[in-house]
Amino acid sequence: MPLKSDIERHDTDILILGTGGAGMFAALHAQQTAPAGTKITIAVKGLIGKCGCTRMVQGGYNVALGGGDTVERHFMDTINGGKWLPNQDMAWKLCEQAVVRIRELENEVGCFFDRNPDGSLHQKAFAGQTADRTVHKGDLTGIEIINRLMEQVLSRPVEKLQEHRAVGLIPTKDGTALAGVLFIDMRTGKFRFVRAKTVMMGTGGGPTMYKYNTPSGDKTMDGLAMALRVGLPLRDMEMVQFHPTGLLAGEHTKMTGTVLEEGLRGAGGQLLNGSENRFMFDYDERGERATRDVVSRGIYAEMRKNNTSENGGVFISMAHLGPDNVRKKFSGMVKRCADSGFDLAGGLVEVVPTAHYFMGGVVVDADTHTAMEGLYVAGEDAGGAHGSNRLGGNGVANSTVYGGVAGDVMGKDIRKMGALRDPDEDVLSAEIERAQRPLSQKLGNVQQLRHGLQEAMWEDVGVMRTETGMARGIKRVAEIKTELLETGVSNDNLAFNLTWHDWLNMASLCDVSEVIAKAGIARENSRGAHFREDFPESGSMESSYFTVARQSGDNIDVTREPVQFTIVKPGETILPDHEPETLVGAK
Amino acid sequence: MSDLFVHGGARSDGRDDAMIRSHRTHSLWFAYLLHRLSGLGLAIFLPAHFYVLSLALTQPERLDGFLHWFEQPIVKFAEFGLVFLLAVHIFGGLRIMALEWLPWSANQKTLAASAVAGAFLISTTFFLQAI
Amino acid sequence: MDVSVWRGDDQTGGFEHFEVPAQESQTILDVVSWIQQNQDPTLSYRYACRVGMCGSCAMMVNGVPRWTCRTHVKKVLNGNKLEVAPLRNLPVIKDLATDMDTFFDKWIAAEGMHHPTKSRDEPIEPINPAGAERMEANAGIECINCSVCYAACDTVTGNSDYLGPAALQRAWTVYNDAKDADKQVVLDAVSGAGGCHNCHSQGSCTLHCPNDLNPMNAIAGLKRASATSFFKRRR
Amino acid sequence: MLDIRLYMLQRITALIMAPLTLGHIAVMIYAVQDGLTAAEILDRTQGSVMWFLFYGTFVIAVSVHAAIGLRVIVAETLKLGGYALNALTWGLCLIFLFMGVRAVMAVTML
Ligand SMILES: Cc1cc2nc3c(=O)[nH]c(=O)nc-3n(C[C@H](O)[C@H](O)[C@H](O)COP(=O)(O)OP(=O)(O)OC[C@H]3O[C@@H](n4cnc5c(N)ncnc54)[C@H](O)[C@@H]3O)c2cc1C
Ligand code: HEM
Ligand code: SF4
Ligand code: F3S
Ligand code: FES
Repeated sequence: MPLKSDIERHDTDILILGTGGAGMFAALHAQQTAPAGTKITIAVKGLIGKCGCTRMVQGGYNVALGGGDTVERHFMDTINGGKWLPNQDMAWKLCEQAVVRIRELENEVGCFFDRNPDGSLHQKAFAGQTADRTVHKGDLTGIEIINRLMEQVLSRPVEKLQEHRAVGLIPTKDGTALAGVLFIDMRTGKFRFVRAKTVMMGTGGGPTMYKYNTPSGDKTMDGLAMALRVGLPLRDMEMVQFHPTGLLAGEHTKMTGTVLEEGLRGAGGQLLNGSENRFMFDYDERGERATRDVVSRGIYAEMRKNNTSENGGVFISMAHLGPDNVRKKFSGMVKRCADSGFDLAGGLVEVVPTAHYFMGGVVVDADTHTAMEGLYVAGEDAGGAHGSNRLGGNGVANSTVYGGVAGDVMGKDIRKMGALRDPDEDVLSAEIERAQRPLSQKLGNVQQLRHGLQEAMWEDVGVMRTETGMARGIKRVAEIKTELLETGVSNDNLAFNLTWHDWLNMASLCDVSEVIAKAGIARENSRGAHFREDFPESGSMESSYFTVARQSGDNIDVTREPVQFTIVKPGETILPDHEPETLVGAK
Repeated sequence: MSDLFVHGGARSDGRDDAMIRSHRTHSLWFAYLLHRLSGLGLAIFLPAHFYVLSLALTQPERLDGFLHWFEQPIVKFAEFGLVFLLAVHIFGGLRIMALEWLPWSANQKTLAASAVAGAFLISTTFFLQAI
Repeated sequence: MDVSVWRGDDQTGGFEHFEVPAQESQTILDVVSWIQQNQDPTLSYRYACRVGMCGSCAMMVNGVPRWTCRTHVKKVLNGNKLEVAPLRNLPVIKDLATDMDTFFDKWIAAEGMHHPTKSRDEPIEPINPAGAERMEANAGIECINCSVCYAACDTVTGNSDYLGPAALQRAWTVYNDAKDADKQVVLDAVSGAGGCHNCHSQGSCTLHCPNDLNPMNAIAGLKRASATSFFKRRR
Repeated sequence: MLDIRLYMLQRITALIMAPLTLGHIAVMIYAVQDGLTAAEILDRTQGSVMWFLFYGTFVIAVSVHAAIGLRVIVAETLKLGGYALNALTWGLCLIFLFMGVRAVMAVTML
C-alpha cells in the first residue's frame, strides 16, 4: 500500500476540476485573462470532454436573444421557476451573461446551433418559459457544445491530468485558504498532490444516490463531499430535481434511469398506468404537459397505488401520434430505445421518475468565490442560481456562464496572489488514509451497498417526503455508511481499479445523502422540487428562506437563512408594464 | 448505411491479426484487398514482362522461344490471370478515383461489383480469343 | 452466457472466461459491469454516459468495434458466446480501457477545431441551414469521438501516422463551415504524410460508425478539395 | 507515407495509364487471335514513333505509379519508414524505369 512519502507532488498556478461546461470554460477564460506564463492544469475523473453531464444535454440552452424576449423576462422566469429561492444576483448574471456566452460559443468556440430558414438561431420554449428561448442543436446540444470546447482546450497549452480523481481539498494549516487538491491517478492508482494558487471546482454534483438517475456514471457528488469535509457551507441541499420519464428496464441494466426526452410529452405522448389507462389528469389539469415536478409526483403516486408496469413504473405511449411520425420526429430517441430493445414509436415503453439535477451546492457569490481563499466553484456544484427548481435549459447556461466567470476571476485574482500555499500535512495524511481505508478491510460487495443506498434515498428522501420518512432515510444511510467503512476492496492492483473508485463514490454519496435528508427535514414547506406531504403548502414567498448545511466535527448543522430579494420582491416584476404574461404562441 | 455493404456475420477471432476479421467482412474492404493484391501482382509481373520484351533487343530467338512457350495452356492461363489482374486493377482504380473526385455516390457497392464484373468480361474475352 | 474478456495491458494478456446470467434487457456494457461487480472486482473498463453520447465505452465485441452501452447482447451474441476486447489501434491501459490520447492528438493535428472569424462581441452569423456547404458540414457533426471507426480502419493499423477517419471527418466539417477562417490551414494539415491521401477507401469506418456517419465520404471530400487546391496553387 | 505530392503523382499516372493499358489490352486481344510471334510484334512496333511514345509514356507512368504503390504496401505491412522507405521507392522506380526503357527500346527501335 502506498505510503504518504510515495505520493507525487506537483505544482501549477490555476487548477480546474472537471471538464463539463464549467471546467472547459474556466480553462479557456483563465487562459485569456491570466498573465502570460501562468500555468493552467485541468484535472478530470474521466477523459477530457468525455464525461460529465454537459455532454448529455439534449434540449438546449436558454438565452434571451431579442424578438420580444429580454434578459429581464428570462430572469423573471428563472425566479418564478425557482419559487423565489434563487440568489437573485446569480440568477441575473446567469441570464445576462448567457447572451454573451452563446455568441462566444458560436463565434469563438465554433458551435453551430440550429437555424431558422432565414439563417437566424432557432429557439423553442421549454416548460416554465414565457418565450421561445432555448437554443439547441437537434436534441444533441451537449455533444456540440462539449466537442467544440474540447477541441479548443486540447489545442491549447493546458496541462491535462486525465483520469485523475480529486479525493480531497487540502487547506493551509490555518484552514483559511486552499493549498491544493489531492488526487488519485486512476490509471496507476497512485496519489498525486497538486498545489495551485487558485482552484476551480466544477465536478458537477449529480444526484446518483437515487435508484433511478440520469447523470453520467462518473458523477457521484465528490465535489460537494469534499467541500463538506473542509467545512464549507452548502445551500439548497434538499433540492433534487426529478425528471418524470426515465427509461425503466430492470435493475441490472445501466439503461434504466436514462432520460426519455421531455419533448415526448410536449408532443402529446401519453402516460399510462399498469392497467393502461391515462392518469395524469387525475393530478393536474394540464395532464402530461404539466411541469416536471408535477408529473413526477403524479407518476410516483400511481406507483404507490401499485398500479404499475412489470418493472414497477408506468408506460409512455406515442403510437396514437402515428408510429411513422414519431419515428421521424424523435429519431434519436426511437433509435436509442430500439437499441435497448424497446419500440417507442409503436409500443409501450416503461418509464419512471429519475433523479436528474441537483440544485443545491456550495455557497458562492456571483463571482464564484467561496468562503475559502483560492477556491472557486461553478456549474452544478455551486448552489443558488436556480433556487428550488431549475428550468430546462438553464443548466448548461449556468455551467458555461459561471465557468467562464470563474476563469476570468481567477485570471484576475491570481495577479494579487504570492507564492503557492503549503498544505496542512495532517489533513493531507488524513485524506490519504480515508481514501485508502477500504484497501485494508475485509473484502465485500460495494455494489450491494450502492443498491441499498439508492433504495433508501428513493423510498425515503425521494419524490415525496415526510419527516418520518426522511428520519428513517437518515438512519438507513448511516447504517450503510457504517457498513461501507467496514467493507474492503482488493489491493492487489490499484491501477484502474474501478471497485476502489466505486467505494470512494459510495463514500461521497453517503455523505451528501445525509445532508440532503437533513436539509429536507429543515425545510418545512413545499417548494419546487422539494415536496413535503406533511407540509404541502409553499409558505409565504416574502419570508422565503433557504437552507445552509455545514459539517462541524461529525455533525451536519442545517440552518435557515432568509432570501435577499436584491432585484425583485415577491409579487412584483421587473418587466415593463403591459408586457404580456407570455410570448409563447403569440407569434 | 449498412445497405451499402455486403456484410458478413459476426465472427469471433480475437485480437490476433487473422486475415479476415469480423470488422472486415464487407464488400468495400474486399474491393480494397483485391485492388491491393492485383497491384502487387502487376508490380511483380511487370519486370518479368519487360525482361521478356527486352530480349528482342539482345536475343530475338529466345523471345520467340518464350512466345511459343506462351502457347502452353498453363501459361495461357497465367496470362489470363495477368490480364484479369490488370483489368481488375484498372477498373478498381477508376472506381477509387471516381469515388474520390466525383461527388460521392451512394452505390459504391454496385460500382465495386461492376468493376469486378467488367474485369471478368474483358479477361474472358481475351482468354477465349487466345485459345 | 459464455463471455471471454481480454485481461492485461499492452505487453501481456489473454482472454479470461466468465459465466454471466442472461437478462431481458442487457447491453454489452451491462455484461462487463456485471463481471466487475460480481465476479472479478479488478476488471477495468471505461464508460460515462451509458446512452451513446460520450463515446467512452467502445470495445471490440466478437471482433467488431462497437459502442457497448448501446449494443444489446441479443444483437451480437454468437451462439451462447461473447468475446469482449479493448478497441484495436489504441494502446491498452488495462483490460478493456485504452489510451485515447493519440486519437485526440490526431484530431487536433488535423486542425479539427474552429478557427474564429468573429468575437463574442459580434452578433451570430445568419447561415442558411439548407445551403449545400452547411449540409455537408452538418453531415459529420454528430460524431461522438468514440473511436470505433478508428479501430475499424486497417490503414490506421498499418500506418501509425495516419490521422484516421474521425479526425479527417472533423477536418472536413471545419472546412465546410462558413464561419471558419482558415480553410487552407485545414487542407495543409490533412495533406501531409499521415493525411487523408493515405485512405484506401476501405469503408470499414462508415460501416461501423454507430451514429451512421460517413467518414469515408468526408475523406473523399478532403481529397477532392486538396487536389483542386493543389492545382490552383501550382498555377 | 503518402502525402499529397505522392498521391497526386499516383493518381495522375493512373489516369495516364488507364487508356494506354486498355489500348494495349485491345491490341493484344486482336494480336493473339492467331498466335503471337516475335516478328509480328516487332513488325508492328519497330521504327514507329507512335508506339515509342505510347509505350514510353506507359513505362514512365508505371514506374512512378508502381513504385509509390509498393511503397505504401511496404510501409503498411512491414512498418518501414523514413529514409529506408524513400530509398526503396526511388530504387523501385529506377528499376522499373530501367527495365521498361530497355523493353521499349527493344520493341520500337530499329
Ligand atoms: C441527461 C441530461 C440531460 C440534460 N439536459 C439539459 C438541457 O437540455 N438543458 C440544460 O440546460 N441542462 C441539461 N442538463 C443539465 C446540465 O447537463 C448540467 O446542468 C450541466 O451540464 C452541468 O455542468 P457542469 O460543468 O457543472 O458539470 P458536468 O458537465 O457534469 O461536468 C462535471 C465534470 O467533473 C468531473 N468530475 C466529477 N467528479 C470528479 C472528481 N472527483 N475529480 C475530478 N473530476 C471530477 C466529471 O468527470 C466531469 O468531467 C442535463 C443533464 C443530464 C444528465
Ligand atoms: C500495370 C501497371 C500497374 C501497376 C504495376 C500498378 C500497381 C499498383 C500498386 C502496387 C498499387 C498499391 C496498392 C495499394 O496501395 O493497396 C497501386 C495502387 C493504385 N493503382 Fe495501380 N498499378 C498499375 C496500373 C494502374 C492503372 C492503369 C490504374 C488506373 C486506373 C491504377 C490505379 C491505381 C490507384 C487509384 C491506386 C491507389 C489505390 C489506393 O490508394 O488504395 N493502377 N497500383
Ligand atoms: S465517426 Fe462515428 S465511429 Fe468515428 S468517432 Fe465519430 S461517431 Fe465514432
Ligand atoms: S476505414 Fe480507413 S481506409 Fe479510409 S475509408 Fe475508412 S478511413
Ligand atoms: S458510455 Fe457513453 S457512449 Fe457508451
